[in-house]
Amino acid sequence: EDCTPKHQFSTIEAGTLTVAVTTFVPHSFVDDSGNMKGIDGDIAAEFAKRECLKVKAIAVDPAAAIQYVLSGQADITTGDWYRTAERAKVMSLSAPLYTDQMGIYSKEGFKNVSDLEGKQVGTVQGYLWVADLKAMLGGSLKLYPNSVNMQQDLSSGRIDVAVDGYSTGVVAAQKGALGDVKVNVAAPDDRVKATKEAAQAAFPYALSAKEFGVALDAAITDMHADGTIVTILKSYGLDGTAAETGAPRLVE
Amino acid sequence: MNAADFVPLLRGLVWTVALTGGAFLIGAVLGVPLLAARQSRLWPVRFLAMTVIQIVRAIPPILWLFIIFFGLGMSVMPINPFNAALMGLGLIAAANMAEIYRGAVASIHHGQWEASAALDLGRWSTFRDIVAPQAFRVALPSAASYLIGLMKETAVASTIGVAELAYQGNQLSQLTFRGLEVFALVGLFYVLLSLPIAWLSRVADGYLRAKVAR
Amino acid sequence: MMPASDNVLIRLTSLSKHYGSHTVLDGIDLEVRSGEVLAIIGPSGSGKSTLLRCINYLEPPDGGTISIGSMTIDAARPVGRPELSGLRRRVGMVFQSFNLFPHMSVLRNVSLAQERTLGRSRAEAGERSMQLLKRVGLADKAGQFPVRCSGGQQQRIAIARALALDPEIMLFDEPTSALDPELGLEVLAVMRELAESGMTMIVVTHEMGFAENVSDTVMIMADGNIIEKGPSKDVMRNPREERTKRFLRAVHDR
Amino acid sequence: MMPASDNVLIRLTSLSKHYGSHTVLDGIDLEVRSGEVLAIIGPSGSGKSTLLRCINYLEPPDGGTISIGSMTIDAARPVGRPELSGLRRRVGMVFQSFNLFPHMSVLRNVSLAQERTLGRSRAEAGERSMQLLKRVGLADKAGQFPVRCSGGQQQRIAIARALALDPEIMLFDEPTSALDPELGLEVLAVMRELAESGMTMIVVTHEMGFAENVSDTVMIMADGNIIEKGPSKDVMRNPREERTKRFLRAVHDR
Amino acid sequence: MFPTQDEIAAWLPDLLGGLSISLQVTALSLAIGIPFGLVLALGVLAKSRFLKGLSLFLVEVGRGAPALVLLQFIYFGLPTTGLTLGSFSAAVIALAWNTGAYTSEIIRASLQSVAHGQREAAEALGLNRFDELRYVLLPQGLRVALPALLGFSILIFQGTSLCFTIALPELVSRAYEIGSTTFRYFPALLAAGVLYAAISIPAALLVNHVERRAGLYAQR
Ligand SMILES: Nc1ncnc2c1ncn2[C@@H]1O[C@H](COP(=O)(O)OP(=O)(O)OP(=O)(O)O)[C@@H](O)[C@H]1O
Ligand SMILES: Nc1ncnc2c1ncn2[C@@H]1O[C@H](COP(=O)(O)OP(=O)(O)OP(=O)(O)O)[C@@H](O)[C@H]1O
Ligand SMILES: [Mg+2]
Ligand SMILES: [Mg+2]
Repeated sequence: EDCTPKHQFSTIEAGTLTVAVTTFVPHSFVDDSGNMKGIDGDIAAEFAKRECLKVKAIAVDPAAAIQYVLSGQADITTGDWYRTAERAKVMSLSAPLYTDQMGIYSKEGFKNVSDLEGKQVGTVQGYLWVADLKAMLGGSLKLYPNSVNMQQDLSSGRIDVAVDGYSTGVVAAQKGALGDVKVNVAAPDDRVKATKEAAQAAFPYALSAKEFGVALDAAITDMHADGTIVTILKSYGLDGTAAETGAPRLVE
Repeated sequence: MNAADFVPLLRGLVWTVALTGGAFLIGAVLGVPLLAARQSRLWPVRFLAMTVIQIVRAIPPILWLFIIFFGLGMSVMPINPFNAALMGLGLIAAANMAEIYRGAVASIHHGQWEASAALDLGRWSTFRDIVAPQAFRVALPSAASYLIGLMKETAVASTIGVAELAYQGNQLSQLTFRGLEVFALVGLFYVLLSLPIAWLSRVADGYLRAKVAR
Repeated sequence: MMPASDNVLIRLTSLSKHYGSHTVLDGIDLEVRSGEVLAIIGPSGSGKSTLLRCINYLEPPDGGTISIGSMTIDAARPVGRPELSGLRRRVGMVFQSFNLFPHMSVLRNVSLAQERTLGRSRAEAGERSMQLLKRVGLADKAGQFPVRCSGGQQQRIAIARALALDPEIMLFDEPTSALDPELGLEVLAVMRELAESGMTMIVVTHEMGFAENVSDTVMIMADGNIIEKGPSKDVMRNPREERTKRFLRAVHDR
Repeated sequence: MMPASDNVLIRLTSLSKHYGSHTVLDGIDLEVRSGEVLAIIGPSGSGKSTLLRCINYLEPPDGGTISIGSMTIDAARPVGRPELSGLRRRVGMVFQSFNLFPHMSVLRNVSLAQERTLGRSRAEAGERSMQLLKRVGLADKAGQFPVRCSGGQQQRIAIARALALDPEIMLFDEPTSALDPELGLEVLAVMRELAESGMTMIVVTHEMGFAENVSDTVMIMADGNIIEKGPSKDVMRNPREERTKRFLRAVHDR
Repeated sequence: MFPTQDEIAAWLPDLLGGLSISLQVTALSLAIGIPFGLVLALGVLAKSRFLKGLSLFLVEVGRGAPALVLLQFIYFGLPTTGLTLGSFSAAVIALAWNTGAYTSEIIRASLQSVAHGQREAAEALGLNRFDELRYVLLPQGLRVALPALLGFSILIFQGTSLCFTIALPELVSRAYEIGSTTFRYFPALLAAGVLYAAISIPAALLVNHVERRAGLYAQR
C-alpha cells in the first residue's frame, strides 16, 4: 500500500500512533472492537491516517492517561483535554481541535450563571469552570467524577442544576438520557471566565516531542481548513460551529 | 441495553478472573516466605518483613499500580499494564496472605510442634507435613474472604489500561447513559463470581472439619 | 536388676534451667543405666516435665551436660542441627496429651518420621508401622483418623509412633493422667511390656502401682531438685525425706 | 445417714439421651435426697458426664423428666428460658477443666453471675465473693487472673463461683482428675467440707477414697445404664455386678 | 515523580480536607458495620432457618458485590423507591454493609475459637445469652479477631475512595482534581498515598500494642 507521510517525525513505536484513550463520551472512548472513537478519537485517527501510521489505542483512566504520555508509553491522549497555562507547564498541548462551551442543564431551561445562585448545583471534575463555580457557590456545588453520575443525581432531584460540557449534553439529550432537562450554553458572566471564552480542546503530548508536535499541529490546521473537523463534529450530532476555535490560547 | 452489550462485559469478566486468579496465586505463594521472614529468629529480618507488610498494606492499590507501571516500567524495564497490575495486586495479596497464614499457624496447638521436634522431623517436614495441612484448614475461610475482596480490588487495574469488568461497566454506562442498570449487571457478575468461592470455602471447611472431628 | 553405675546410658551433670529469675531445674545430676526404668514423681511445678523436655532438648537447658552413650552435649554451648537430630533419634517421647497429628491416619502418624528422618521407603515404613501397631494391639485402627480412637488407644498409637524411630530411650510425661482407669490400664500394660523387653525408660507418673511394681528406680522431685532417689520398693514404702512422705501420703489419701 | 426415700430433692425418671443412633443415656431413674452425696463412677464413655449435663440442661435430654424439689421439667416438651434459668440457679456445676473465665480477675469470676442473674449490686456480690473465696482458702488471690493460680486453686475458685448463686445442689464432673495428687487433695478437702455442711452433691469421680469415705451413695454406670447403686461402703467393698468388679479392679491395679 | 515543596504546601489543605472526609466515613462505617457484623455472625449461627438464610444473603451480597455497586444502589437506586439519602449517609450505609458482611465472618470464626468450656460455664451459671456474649465470648473472641479486623479497617479506609462516584470529595478524588488541573497526577496521588500510610501504619502499631496488652491475662 502506497502511503507517503506528510512530515518526518518519530513516534514511540515506529509506524504506530499510540493513544491513551480516556472514556469520555462523546469525546473519547474505545468501542467494542478496540477502535478509538469519539470526536477526539476520530481526529487522532485521521491524523494517523494522513501520516501513514497505524493506531494503537489503550483505554485508561485520566490520571493514567497523562502518566502514559509523560512516561513515554503513549504519543498523545484523547479526552476533551482543555488548553490551560497550568497544564502547558507539564505537557505540550496541540493546536485547538474545537471549542467546548459551558452548558447549563435544568428543567427550567436556565441560561445564566446568576440562575445557579441559591440552588444545588452539580458539575464534573476537570472542567475549567470548576474553580470559579466553587468560589461562587461554595458548599452548594457538588463535584462528580463523570457526567453519568451527575445526570443521575439531576434526575433524582438531589441537584437542581447541572453544569457540564455543552456537547456532552447535546449527545445525552439525543440518546434520551436527560428526559425533560434542557441544555443551554451559559451566557457570558464575569464571575465564571469559562463562559466568556470557550475552552479549546487539544491533544496533550510530551514536551520533548517537538517534531511530532509540528506535524500534529499542521494536520489539525489542515483538518480545520478542509472541513474534516466539522464533519466529525456533525457525525456526533453537534453543529459545526464548535470547530471555529479562533487562535490558540491558554486559559490562565 | 441489549444482548450485544453483554459481550464486552463478558470479555471484561475474563480479565477480571485472570487478574484475580493470578494475583491470588502470587500472594498465596509469596505469602509463605514472607511469613517465614516475619517469624524469623533474626530480628532484622523479622523487622524488615513486618515493615514491608505494613507499608504494602497501608498504601492504596492504585498507587502501587502507578509505582510499578510508570515507575518501574519506565526506569527498569517496560512492562505491560496487565503484568503491572498482576505484580501490584500480587504484592498486596502476599502481604495480606502472610498475615492470614500467621493467624492460622498461631492457632496450631503447640503440642504439634513439640511432637514434630521430638520425632526429629526437621523444619521442612514439620512445615510441610504437620503445620501447613492443619494451618490450611484454619486459613481457608479467611483466604476465601480475601479472595473475594481481591476480585473486586482488581477493578483498579482499569486505571492503567486493563479492560476488566469494572472498566467495561463504566464504559457501557457512559455509552448508554444508564448508570444504575449497568452497575446492577456488573454487580451481579461479581456476586455470581463470588458465590462459588464462598460456597466452595464453606463446603471445604465443613469437609475438613468433619474429617478431624468425631 | 543390674549392678549400680554399670553400663550407664544417660548421664546428666548439673543440668539447670531458669525461666527469667525462676529456677526450674537447680543443677540436676542423674545417671540412668541401660535397661533401667526410672519413675519420677513429685508435686506439680517441681520441674518433672521440664527435666524430660530438657533431656531431648525440646527445651534447651541453660547449663550442664547431657550424655547419651558416648555422645555428650554441653548446654553452655550452642548445639548444632546434626547433634540435636542425633539426640532426638535416640530418645523417643510420649506426651500427656498424646499430640497425635489429627489430619493423618493412624498408620501415617507412625510412618511419617521413619520416612522423613530415617529415609525409609513408604512400603518399608508402612510395614514397620504395622508391626508396631500390632505390638500395641491396634493393627485394626491403622486406617482411622486419631479422633476416632479412644484416649487409651491414642496414647498407645503415640507410643508406637515414638518407637518407630528405634530409640534407645523412651521418655513418658504422665502418659496416663488424661485417661480413665480402664483406659490407663491398657497403656500401662503396653509400657510394662516395653519395660520387660529391656527398654530404658524415664517415666513421669502419679501411678503408684507402676512406680512401685514396674520401675526399677523412683526419684522424687520438688522445686527443681532431686529430693530422694533409690530402688523403687524402698522409696515407695520407706521414704526417708519428710517432703516425700508428705507427697506419698497425699497420693494415698485421695 | 437419712432414711431412704425420705425428702427427695432430685428425681429423674426415664431420662434418655441419644446422639444420632447412639444411645448415651438409656432411661435413667434416680432419686437423690436432700443432703445426700452421690458418687458416680464408671468407665469412659458410659454417660456420666452426659447425665450431669442433662440434669442442668447443658445438654437437653431427649425424654424423661427432671424434678428438683417441686419443680418438674418434662424433656419431651420445649423448655422456656425462665424454667431453664430457675433450674440453673438451683444447680451449681464444677467442671473437670475448671473453665474459669481467663480474662477476668478471680473475684470477678465469682461475682459476675451474682450480678447478672441474681441482680446483686457490685458491692454486695463482691462481699459475698470474698466470703466464698475465704471459705475455699483463696481470699488472697481475689485480684489475680486465673492463669496465675495453680490447678488446685483454679478448681477451688470454680467451686466458689458455683456456690455464689446459693445452689441447692452441686454437680461435680471429675473435679480432681486434671490435678496432681497434692493439688487434688486440697480440692477434695473443700468438697468434703461442703458435704459435711449438708450440701446435696452429685460427683462424677475416680477418687476411690472420696467415693468410699465421703459419699453416702455410690452408683456405677456403664453404657448409659445404672448397673449398681447402693450405700458407698457396700458397693465399694462388695460389689455385686461383674462389670463393677472389673472396673474397680482396674482402678486398684493402676 | 515527587511533589515539590511548593506543591505540597499548595495541595495540603485540599488533601487534608479529603482525608478528614475519608476518616469520618471510615469511622462511622466501622462503628456501624462491626456491630452489624456481630449481628450477622449471630444470625448465621442461629438455629432458625429464616434468620440463617437472611443473614447468609446479607453476608454474601455484602461481600460479593463491589462496594461501588452497593454505593450506586443506595445512592441512586433507593431514590426510585422514594428514599433519598445524602452522599455521606449513603456512603456510610454502603460501606457499613460491606464492613458488616466481611467482619461477620471474622467475628464468627473468633467466637467459635473460644473454648467450648467457656460457653458451658456461662450457661451453667445461668447467664443469659446476651450476658454470655457480652461478658464471656466477646472479650475473648475479639482478641483473636483484632488483627483481622484491623486489616479490614485499612481496606475500608482505602475503599472510601469509591465515594467520589456519589460526589463525596474524599482523599483520592482531591488528588485527582489536583492532577486534572495541573497534570501532576502521580505526585498528587503519591501525596495522598503518604497520607493514607500516615494513618494506617500508626493504627496498625497501636492495634499491635492493644493486642499484646489484651493478651496479658493469658500469660503467667
Ligand atoms: N514456658 C515457661 N515459661 C515460664 N515458666 C514455665 C514455663 N514452663 C514451665 N514453667 C514453670 O516451671 C515450673 C516447672 O514446670 P514443669 O512443667 O516442669 O512442672 P511439672 O513438675 O511437670 O508439673 P506438673 O505435674 O504440673 O506437670 C513451673 O513452676 C512452671 O510454672
Ligand atoms: N456431642 C456429642 N456428640 C456425639 N457423641 C457424644 C457427644 N458427647 C458425648 N458423646 C458420646 O456419648 C458417650 C458418653 O459420653 P460421656 O462424656 O457422657 O462419657 P463419660 O462417662 O463422661 O466418659 P469420660 O469418663 O471419658 O468422661 C460417649 O460414647 C461419647 O462419645
Ligand atoms: Mg508436667
Ligand atoms: Mg466425662
